[in-house]
Amino acid sequence: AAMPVSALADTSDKKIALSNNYAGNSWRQAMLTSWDKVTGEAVKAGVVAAADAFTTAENQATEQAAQIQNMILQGYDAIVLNAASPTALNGAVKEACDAGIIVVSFDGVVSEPCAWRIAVDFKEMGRSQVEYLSKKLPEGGNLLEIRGLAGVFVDDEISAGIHEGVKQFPQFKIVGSVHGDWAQDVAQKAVAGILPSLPEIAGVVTQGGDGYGAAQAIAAAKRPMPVIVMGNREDELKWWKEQKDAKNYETMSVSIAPGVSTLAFWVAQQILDGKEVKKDLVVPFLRIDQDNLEQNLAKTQAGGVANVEYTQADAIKVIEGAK
Amino acid sequence: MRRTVSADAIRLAIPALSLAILLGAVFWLQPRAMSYIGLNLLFNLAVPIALATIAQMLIMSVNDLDLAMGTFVSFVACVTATFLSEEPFFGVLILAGAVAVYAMLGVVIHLRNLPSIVVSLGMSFVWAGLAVLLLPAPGGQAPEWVRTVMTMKPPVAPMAIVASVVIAVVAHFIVMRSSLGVLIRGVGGNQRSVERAGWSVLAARAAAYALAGVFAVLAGISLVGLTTSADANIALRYTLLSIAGVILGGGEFIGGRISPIGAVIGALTLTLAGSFLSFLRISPDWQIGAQGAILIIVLALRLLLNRLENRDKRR
Amino acid sequence: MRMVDRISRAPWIWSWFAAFLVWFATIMVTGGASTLGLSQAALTFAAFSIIVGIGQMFVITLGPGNIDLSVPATMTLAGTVALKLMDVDNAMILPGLITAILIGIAVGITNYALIKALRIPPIIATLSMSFIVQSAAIWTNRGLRIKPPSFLADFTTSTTLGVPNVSLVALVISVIAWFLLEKTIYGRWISAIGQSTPAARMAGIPVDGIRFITYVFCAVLASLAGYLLACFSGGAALNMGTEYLLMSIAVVVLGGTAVAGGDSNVPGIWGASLFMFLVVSMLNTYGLGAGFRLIMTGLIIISVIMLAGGRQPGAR
Amino acid sequence: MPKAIIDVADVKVSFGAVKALDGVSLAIMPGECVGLVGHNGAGKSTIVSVINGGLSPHQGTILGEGELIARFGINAARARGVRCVFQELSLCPNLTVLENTRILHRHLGGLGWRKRAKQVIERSLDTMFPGHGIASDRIVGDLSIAERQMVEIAMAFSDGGIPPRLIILDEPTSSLDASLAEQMLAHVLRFVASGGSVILISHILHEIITTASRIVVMKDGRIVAERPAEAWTENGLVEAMGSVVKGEAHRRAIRDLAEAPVVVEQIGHGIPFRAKRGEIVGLAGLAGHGQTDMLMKLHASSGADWLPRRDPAVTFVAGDRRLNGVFELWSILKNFSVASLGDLASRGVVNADAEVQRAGEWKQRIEIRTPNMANRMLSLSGGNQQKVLFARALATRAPVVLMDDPMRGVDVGTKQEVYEIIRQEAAHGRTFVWYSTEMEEVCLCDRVYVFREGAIVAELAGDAVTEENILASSFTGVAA
Ligand SMILES: Nc1ncnc2c1ncn2[C@@H]1O[C@H](COP(=O)(O)OP(=O)(O)OP(=O)(O)O)[C@@H](O)[C@H]1O
Ligand SMILES: Nc1ncnc2c1ncn2[C@@H]1O[C@H](COP(=O)(O)OP(=O)(O)OP(=O)(O)O)[C@@H](O)[C@H]1O
Ligand SMILES: [Mg+2]
Ligand SMILES: [Mg+2]
Repeated sequence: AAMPVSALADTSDKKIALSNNYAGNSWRQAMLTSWDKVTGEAVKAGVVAAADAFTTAENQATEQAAQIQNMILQGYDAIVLNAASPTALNGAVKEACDAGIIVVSFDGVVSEPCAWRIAVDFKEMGRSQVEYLSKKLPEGGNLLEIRGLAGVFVDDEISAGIHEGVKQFPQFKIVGSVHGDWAQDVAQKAVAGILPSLPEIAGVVTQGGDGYGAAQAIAAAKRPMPVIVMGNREDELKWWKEQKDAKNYETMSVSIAPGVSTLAFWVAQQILDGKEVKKDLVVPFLRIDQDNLEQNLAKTQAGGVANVEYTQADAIKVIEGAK
Repeated sequence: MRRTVSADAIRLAIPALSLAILLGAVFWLQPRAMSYIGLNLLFNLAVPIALATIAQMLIMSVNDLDLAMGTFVSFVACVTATFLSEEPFFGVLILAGAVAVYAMLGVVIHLRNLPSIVVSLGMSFVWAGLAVLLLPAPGGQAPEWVRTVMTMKPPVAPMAIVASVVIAVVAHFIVMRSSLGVLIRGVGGNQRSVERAGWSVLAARAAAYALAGVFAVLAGISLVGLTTSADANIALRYTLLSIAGVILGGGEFIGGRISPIGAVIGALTLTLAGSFLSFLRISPDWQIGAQGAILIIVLALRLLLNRLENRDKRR
Repeated sequence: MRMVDRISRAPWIWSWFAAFLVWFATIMVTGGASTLGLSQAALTFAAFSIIVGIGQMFVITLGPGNIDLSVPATMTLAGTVALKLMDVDNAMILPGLITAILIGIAVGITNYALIKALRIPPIIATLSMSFIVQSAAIWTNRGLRIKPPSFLADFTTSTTLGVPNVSLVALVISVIAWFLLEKTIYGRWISAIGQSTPAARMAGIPVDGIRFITYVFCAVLASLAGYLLACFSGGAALNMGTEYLLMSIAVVVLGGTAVAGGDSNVPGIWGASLFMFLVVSMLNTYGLGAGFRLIMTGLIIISVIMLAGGRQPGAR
Repeated sequence: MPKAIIDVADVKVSFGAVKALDGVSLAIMPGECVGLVGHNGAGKSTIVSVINGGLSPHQGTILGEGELIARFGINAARARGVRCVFQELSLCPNLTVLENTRILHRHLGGLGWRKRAKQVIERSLDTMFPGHGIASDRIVGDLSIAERQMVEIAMAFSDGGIPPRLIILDEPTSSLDASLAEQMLAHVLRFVASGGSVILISHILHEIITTASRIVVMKDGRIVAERPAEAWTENGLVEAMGSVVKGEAHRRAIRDLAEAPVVVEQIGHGIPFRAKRGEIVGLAGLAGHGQTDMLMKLHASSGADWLPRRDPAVTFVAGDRRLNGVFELWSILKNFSVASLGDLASRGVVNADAEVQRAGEWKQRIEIRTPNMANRMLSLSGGNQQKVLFARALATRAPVVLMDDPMRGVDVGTKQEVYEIIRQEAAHGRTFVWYSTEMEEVCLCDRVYVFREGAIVAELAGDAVTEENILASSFTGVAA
């Protein structure tokens, strides 16, 4: 990788930790793999001294708070954080900041002002789904909404965005809403349960990781296939490709790229390097459309998630862009 | 007078020993932990767990089990971060009501002779639902006074240690020294003999449940004091942690054999085990598994305890 | 009249009654148009709870304190490893199945080893074990979703004469379980152990052997359910077992099996599994939010146990 | 004339069809010790429960100091100074001695109760059992049976606010050795002399005669005789109780088993245990001195915990049937067949017809009184439950039968039948190891081991098996 030599001297003795709260799905696994790959090279190249990843046993804010406190003790210079809760870690994050540690949160960001945030506009992600559908189905129709895990921030945000979209495009009506917990099988079960009592569905708005489950349930019920917005998982893309080839099925797919962990890594490195960085950065979500489906599918690991990994240069671009 | 080491002392010695060994290992791996701030960081999240463990221990002392502990603490956390900080009066009222519900569960379980496992399983859904209604998305704000208490910096020892000691002493006093505690443990040990002495077992069980409710409420409040805000899923794992804590501390599922000091030590041990693992830098794949392994190892020490105790008895 | 009396005292009747009520309330929303679709969906998804529930029931029958919390992790490990091994190849279906079952056997053996040799209470032993198994699943599979072989995918998602195939599998397993419990020595023995372990020992029952077999049986059923579920939902996921932890316990208890042990009930598991699926569907259909849905579920569980339970003295 | 502390008149209590008390009237005067004797199940414990308020009679009145007490219950009784030492242990094993004292004395509460409880119990222990060596902060579960019984008795006599006035002792000496029993009885006499009252229940008749001032004999829920103690002899009591005259009639002929092979053996400290083929070996001694442990050990050493055995080596008849005998949720049929399922099944599948048939045969043979073997086990009376357990064991093919005081609650007629069955089976080569608390049964054995403090201290055979010899060795540990 091409790296500006100036950075080498400044951060080569710095240690960065990744605090992750969940490893139980393909997205998180891709995130960890990307981290491993990119930071491994960076450590080898001497950009930073260490970049260790930590995962808690259970998806719980309390456990992650303890993990962050341990990182403080371990003397890391920066903590890159995918948070279980936007607020419940604030106590621990504040302690880290007070200890002089740089905290960069991404994906699941934290609201503590001392931390940096690399956020995805989840609301916009929800709204854009309805916008896409309004172009695809100008006359509108009934929508089925699949939500994530109740009581979690991301779920609430995307759902709010979707409802905003429906307000903007009143030709759509949400006739059913189920919680799929971002899991294929849970979504499949929930959709199968509500489907029999729903009228004809024109579109399914989702949160990622649940599109294929919905498609399975709808196919099993022998219903006409609505436009299901996908979430960048390989199985979703593959299914879409099959449908596209067979029946010219059209849809779009949107999600946050797991490789954003590597962007957060580089941002942390830049901050350690002394760069002036704004507290709030935004990364675009990764969107796949009808025309670039094949291209993205080819790049995606079987059973994985469509991904983008970032370089130091990308990070600098994002930082500069925010100024 | 032939008095050897009492069974109670041995019961307490093993948990204390395993905590000491673990602490030694942590200090060795991470000398920085050996400081005022270090100890606080290691242990402050153990405070709510210790309180929840005491609550679970009270339920276990009357031969019952509470599978709703985690969701209840989450619910309390949500109440604390919303009502208690905005409308303290209503907040206190809701929490008092929650404690009353706990007492009532004790009454219902006793009167209808229901299995506590199932009733609490049902209640876990109810508390979770209420928590989601209160906080559909994470948020809320810890009341200022709670935050102040939890981040206090007392002289000599950090807050986490002071709080753990206070919890252990208070719980020891209530459960092991007070008349009520004796009565509750008596119900666990031999319900009939308590009845025959003219006590109301119903009242004793209700009291045990209510006390458990109080400790669980304190767990929720102190948790929010540390995290500053709450969410509906914040303490789900407290259910199993609290059971494991009681067992680690030398308690037993039936027979009213419990130890509050042991339970607090158990909670500290569990928390420390997590830190120990993260200092070991195990590969992320196996970090979860290592938690299981360490639980097994510490519990296997109990086998040793039982052997010692039996030898002592047979003597 | 006596017939009615006897049926109303059968412990499984409450779960069937509740399932029927909820089913009826749900189809009424569409004026009955959704009857077939809902019934098929219910049978399909209940099948998985039934399979894991039966395993859990055998363990719970062993008496107070016996429970297997490693069910979800076992499902996940069996599903992920089997699908990875089969790698979309129809010829590998049998080896995949055998691997899944071997995983179940290994988990069951380790569970009981912890319980017996280290005297760890089952609830903690199986919990610790589940962490280790979950780690193994992460390590082997790294979260990749590999598709099932096409034959299995078709088999698990299609119906025979309108009845979902997975529910037929569950039916076969239920019949076997019922036969084991009602007709064989093994069934008598686990019931005896559950009622009083000391008495069972003194009656010459090989208590340890039977408990061991039962834990293995439960883990094998969990791994089988994991295998089927992974094929059904188009790939194994690391979190696919999660919801079967509480589910497996809830269906057993709601189905009328005594928590205090010794008394198990196969038909009740069917009623309870259908009920657990249908209640979520009903509340979804009526558009209730997650909060109310959870509260209702909890209250319904407590009501059922109040109606059906409280008969046995000394039940815990 | 002083008024009676408690006066129950015409009390009736029945449990289902069993008339436990059928019109009993009993008045306890201050300063007297009433001895209460009667056969098993005569209703002694039941009248005790009525007097201490634990059981409200279905009919009859209860007077205290001559006044009718309308709502008599545990607390009313305790307020009058009525205390009870129960037949079975009723302390909380997980609590210390002084915490148990706290439970017993409701009025001991308030700050510093520990100190007061300690004083109360230690004063009482010191007076009754000087040199007892029981620290009041020890956990009851860690005490030996004798120590527990001492604690329980001392607790009953202790004064924790309400002075004791009437103390009921239900078989208090069953686990005490002779000197402790003497200490206790001496204290009873002192207590009575100082104006207190005692009801003493015991099966050891000389205790009753020497300690009581008045003796009441119960039989089948009624009082059948009542006289001052001086007017009774042991034989007179036995006759009044209606027990069958025991004697050589039941004695089995002495057989020569020297040639028979040894089938079970257990070597511990003390005399080694051996039983030969076809032998009936008795385990005697005071209750709780290791007889049941020995049976458990014998069972465990030849039991199969992991793999089912085709041919069971031993089988077991429980005495404590609630703990290790009965399967409560099951029918009589299933309870009967559980130990012999191997013989009733082919390839693991139970043959229902064979099971029903076998059960029918045993129902006839041992006269289990039930209309239908499919009824629940708990619908049987205790004695009939015990018969089912007998049938369960005898129906197996095991060559050795271990019996843990199995005749508890079995009526006299059935006992004789069971004795006969045992004799027959022994003649056919079965070995019986029989722990019994009833002397009559011990005397039926070919050979008897006497236990004391967990070890065998004496072995008696043939004519040496007599009540005096057994009693002598169980207290002194020397073979006669
Ligand atoms: N709770 C009960 N339920 C049913 N029957 C009972 C109950 N309690 C006592 N009985 C019956 O009442 C009768 C009297 O019992 P009780 O315990 O008073 O006898 P006892 O004279 O104390 O005998 P022992 O000498 O064996 O102690 C017995 O037939 C017994 O089975
Ligand atoms: N039907 C029953 N329900 C509950 N407890 C019972 C029942 N029958 C007996 N018991 C309990 O068992 C104890 C001992 O009973 P016991 O052996 O004296 O039976 P029993 O009535 O004397 O038998 P039998 O009438 O055959 O002589 C009783 O004190 C009582 O507590
Ligand atoms: Mg009695
Ligand atoms: Mg009797």
